Amino acid sequence: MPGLEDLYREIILDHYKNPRNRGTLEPPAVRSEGHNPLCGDEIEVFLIVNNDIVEDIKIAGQGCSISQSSASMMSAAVKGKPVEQARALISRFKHMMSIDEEGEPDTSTPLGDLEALQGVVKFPVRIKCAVLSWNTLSEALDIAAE
Amino acid sequence: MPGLEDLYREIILDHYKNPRNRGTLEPPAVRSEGHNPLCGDEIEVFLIVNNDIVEDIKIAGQGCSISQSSASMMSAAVKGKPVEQARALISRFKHMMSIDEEGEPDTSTPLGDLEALQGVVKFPVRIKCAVLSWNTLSEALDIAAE
Amino acid sequence: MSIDVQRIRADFPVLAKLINGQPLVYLDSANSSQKPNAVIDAMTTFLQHDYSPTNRSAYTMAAHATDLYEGARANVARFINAPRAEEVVFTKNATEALNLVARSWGTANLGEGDAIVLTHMEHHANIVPWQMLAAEKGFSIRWVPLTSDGLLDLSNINQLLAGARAFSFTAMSNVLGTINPVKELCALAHQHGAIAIVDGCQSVPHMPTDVQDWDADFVAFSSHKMVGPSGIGVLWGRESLLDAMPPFLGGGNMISDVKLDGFTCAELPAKFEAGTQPITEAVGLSAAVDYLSALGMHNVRAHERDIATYAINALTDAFGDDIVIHGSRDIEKRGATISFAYRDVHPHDVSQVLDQHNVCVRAGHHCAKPLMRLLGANATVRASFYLYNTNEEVDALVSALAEAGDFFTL
Amino acid sequence: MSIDVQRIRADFPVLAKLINGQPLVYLDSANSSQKPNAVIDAMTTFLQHDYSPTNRSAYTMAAHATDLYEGARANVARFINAPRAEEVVFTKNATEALNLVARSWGTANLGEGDAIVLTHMEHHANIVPWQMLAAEKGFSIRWVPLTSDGLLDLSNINQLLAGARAFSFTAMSNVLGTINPVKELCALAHQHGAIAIVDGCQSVPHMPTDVQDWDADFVAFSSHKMVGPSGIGVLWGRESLLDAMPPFLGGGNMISDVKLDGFTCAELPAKFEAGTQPITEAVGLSAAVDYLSALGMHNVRAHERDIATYAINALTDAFGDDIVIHGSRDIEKRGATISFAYRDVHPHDVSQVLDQHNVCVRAGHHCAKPLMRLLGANATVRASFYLYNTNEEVDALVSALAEAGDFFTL
Ligand SMILES: Cc1ncc(COP(=O)(O)O)c(C=O)c1O
Ligand SMILES: Cc1ncc(COP(=O)(O)O)c(C=O)c1O
Repeated sequence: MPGLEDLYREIILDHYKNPRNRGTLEPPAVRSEGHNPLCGDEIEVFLIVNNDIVEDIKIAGQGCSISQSSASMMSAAVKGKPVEQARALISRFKHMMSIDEEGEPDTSTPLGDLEALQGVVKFPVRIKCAVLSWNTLSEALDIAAE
Repeated sequence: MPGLEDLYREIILDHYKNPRNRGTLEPPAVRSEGHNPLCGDEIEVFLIVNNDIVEDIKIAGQGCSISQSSASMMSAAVKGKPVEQARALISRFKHMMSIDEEGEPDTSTPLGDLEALQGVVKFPVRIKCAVLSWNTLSEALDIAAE
Repeated sequence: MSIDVQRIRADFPVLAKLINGQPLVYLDSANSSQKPNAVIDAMTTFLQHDYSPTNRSAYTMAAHATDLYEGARANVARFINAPRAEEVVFTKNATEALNLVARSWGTANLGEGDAIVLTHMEHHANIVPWQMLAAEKGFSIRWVPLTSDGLLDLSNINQLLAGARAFSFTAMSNVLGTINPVKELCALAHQHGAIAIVDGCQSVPHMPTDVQDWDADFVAFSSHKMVGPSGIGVLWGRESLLDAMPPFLGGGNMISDVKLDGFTCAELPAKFEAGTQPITEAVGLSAAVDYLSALGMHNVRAHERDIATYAINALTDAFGDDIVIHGSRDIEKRGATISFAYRDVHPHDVSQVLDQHNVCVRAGHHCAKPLMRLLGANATVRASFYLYNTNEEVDALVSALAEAGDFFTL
Repeated sequence: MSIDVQRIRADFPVLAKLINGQPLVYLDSANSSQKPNAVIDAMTTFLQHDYSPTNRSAYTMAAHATDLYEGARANVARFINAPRAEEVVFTKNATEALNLVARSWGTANLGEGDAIVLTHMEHHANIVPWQMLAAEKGFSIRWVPLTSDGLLDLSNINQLLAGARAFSFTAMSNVLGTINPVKELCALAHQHGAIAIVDGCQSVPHMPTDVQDWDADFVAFSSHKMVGPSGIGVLWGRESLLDAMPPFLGGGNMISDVKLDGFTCAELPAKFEAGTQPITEAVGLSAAVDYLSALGMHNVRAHERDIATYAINALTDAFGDDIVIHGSRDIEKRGATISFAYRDVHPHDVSQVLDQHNVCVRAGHHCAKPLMRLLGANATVRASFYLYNTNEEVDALVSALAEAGDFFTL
């Protein structure tokens, strides 16, 4: 049985306690919302996309250490990056979480801190926590593209 | 295990092959209809009640030897009898079939041939067959009393 | 290649049962099948060691039970070649599955002036839900008639389907044994812009199923007829249709959020699985699917083709004109479910005499009263054979039937 | 008199399970309970020797299975003191039972301008079916609020019930453990001409039930929470109401006759039992009822009163202000289901640490999101105790919690 240290790496607890990009944005920022029906976690992603660049991102909502730290790391990773790169990262992250995405992941964008979430795969129940914010970001990007 | 002879007494087979009071009656005779959802048996009872006497009764429908012979014996037993006596017989017959009827049966009306159906009790699945026409008669008496 | 029936029989503990020293002859599998040790043991082991609620709690045992439950879904999807596991919805039985389609798809898609098409050989489960909805919504029901040998009479099918929204039909008759041309019927439905709903209750247990090859829109079937446990059934549906449908039952698990003024639905398949699911039953169904897959459904069908042939010949040889076997004699067009009338002995009486010899058949209307009316009977005797039945059991049926004949012509 | 927990534990094979050499501490029974050998064996034996369809075929084995199935019904009726066995309808779970009432009674009795009353502590199963129907029919839903200690706030109950057609409430909260005054609530409903619908999911497994003493109109509960199998639930209803209701699901068994132009319903209880029923599950439920009856439900309640007291004290002693236990501290007003917040550690993280010690609790919204919003949380940790839980298991919970505290404040 994998131990708690495999799941709760220090960097994860750091992002949990000191979440990056926490807050909300006013329109014209787009907003999308995700739920984890299993544990009740809720996440809101606010996004400003300009010229295909993620100009700003804010995260609101409540959740467990895994969902919150994942969201925090995600926000740090995509902020200021081209939309295309953000999408590639979503796909890469889901691959890391063993979630069926077709094809091979685009590894051109480094995972950085996100690597620490790799241990989540050993705790299948928590994968949904880790992925929640990423699905919500994906939706927000769709809305922004409309 | 009880044998077939316990169920299919000769008198039963006789009534099955030579059913009494077979046919239909035109209004003002009342009519009621019963189904055995288990086996698909259908029975129709036609009834003329005058001055609280069952003046005439006819039986139509299709069914197995038990339901048909029971109907035939029933028709013979109640024809020409006071309604009250018919009702007492219904109650007595149901008692014989081990069907919960409150109180003690009124044994003033003799069962006659109907006694032969006693063996049905050992074949619980067939009780519904035996009782079908009696429930239908009971309904017809209710309609006639309206 | 055929299957080794004696080995199969050893897998089914009930078949070793002796009643008054005589073996059980179970010929009622179209009603509900018996269960092999593989299924019973899977359920027992789960209950003894691994039982836990699914899709709710997060501890390891709950995660494991969830994996088994979702694994059952994936296994069923594979068994019927569904494109996606999420399209497989667990219900309590096929009846609930058909009610779900009627109520949920029907409410959203059927109204006054609309029509749907059923057939004269449908089971009540594929009639009554539509009648209930029709009484509310005012659409009409059209009926595909039958030929004299118990096949669908498709001579007017284009007229019947013209303007219809749905065509719902059984893949195999539970009374006549008729195997319908499902793929062709789905194509006909689609040509007329109708969706195709397949009642797979009698076909899925007895032959290979490929919902994609059929190009069906919905397929319903029950675990208990395919060597699986009672208490669980399956609705497979095309994702785009399921996604667009309103929910059916409301409660836990099927929601994404609930507020005082309303709720939002969960994604598929949770959307259609309200409340605590038949967890142990899903584990058992998964074992049943494994059991059948290991045998190979082509082999099951081959065995049933053989035994149906043997049975029809044996009954005809023994009783000639005294027996009327309903439905088709063409073995390619029928399964091993054989309904018949025997002299003028009432089916219930036939079944009673057979029961004295532990020969278990069903006597009745088989939940297909409209078909019964067509046959001009209010009941038939039905002997239905499955993968564990033998020619010797056919012989037992024949000799018990002979006794019934003797008895009722004293 | 209390019950002998060690003897009871020996009846539940899963409780002997060791994970990494450590015992399982199962504190999730409010979600779903474990099963004793008596239940597992009853099901296994039935599947090995006696399985047969019920209420359809007429051979001896089918008659025997029917007797067992109908015997289960009578047994359940006795367990809740129902006046008549026919008033007990088997469903797939409590959720279906509540949907049945909402859809069938509700469709016939609720329309524009009508109102029903629910409470803020309801499970989604007693909210969503009403919201679905309300969206169709246009009636309104009124809500009984809660006091700060998690009891129903009845100060405005007469206003809320004025003109209402139904009052549907849980007998015990699955989050707070609150035991509601069911008898009083039924009387209040009746005073206002409303029917009283009781969600008995959390009370029936844990204390004596007397539907006649309650004077309720409907009571719903699930087998899987009362040491019985998954895949079966119960709706008890007053005969006069059930009789007057339209059917719910359509299909086999629930009909008296079916013609092309319509159908007629069967009598109770068949009218509400469409299709092949959870037969093996009914046999298991019956064994569960026997098991609980032999222990005595008063004794079960007494044991849970004791363990809840011990647990609340132990948690408070160990963690003081670091733990917030939701709901009432009055042991006469609560069961052994204990939801809490622990420091600022998220429930999901708490549950993860507990899981490392095989302590199984539920972390989440417990299918009661409206209540969660009142509590100002999107999740709680819930430890729920049952007849097989011990004080030592409470101690295991406490020490695992302490570790969670350490871990998250490195
Ligand atoms: C109070 C309450 N009502 C209803 C339900 C629903 O029961 P089931 O999921 O068995 O349908 C539950 C349990 O989940 C419950 O605790
Ligand atoms: C053709 C057909 N459809 C539907 C059903 C209903 O299945 P269930 O009773 O398992 O819901 C049956 C079996 O009874 C059947 O044979």
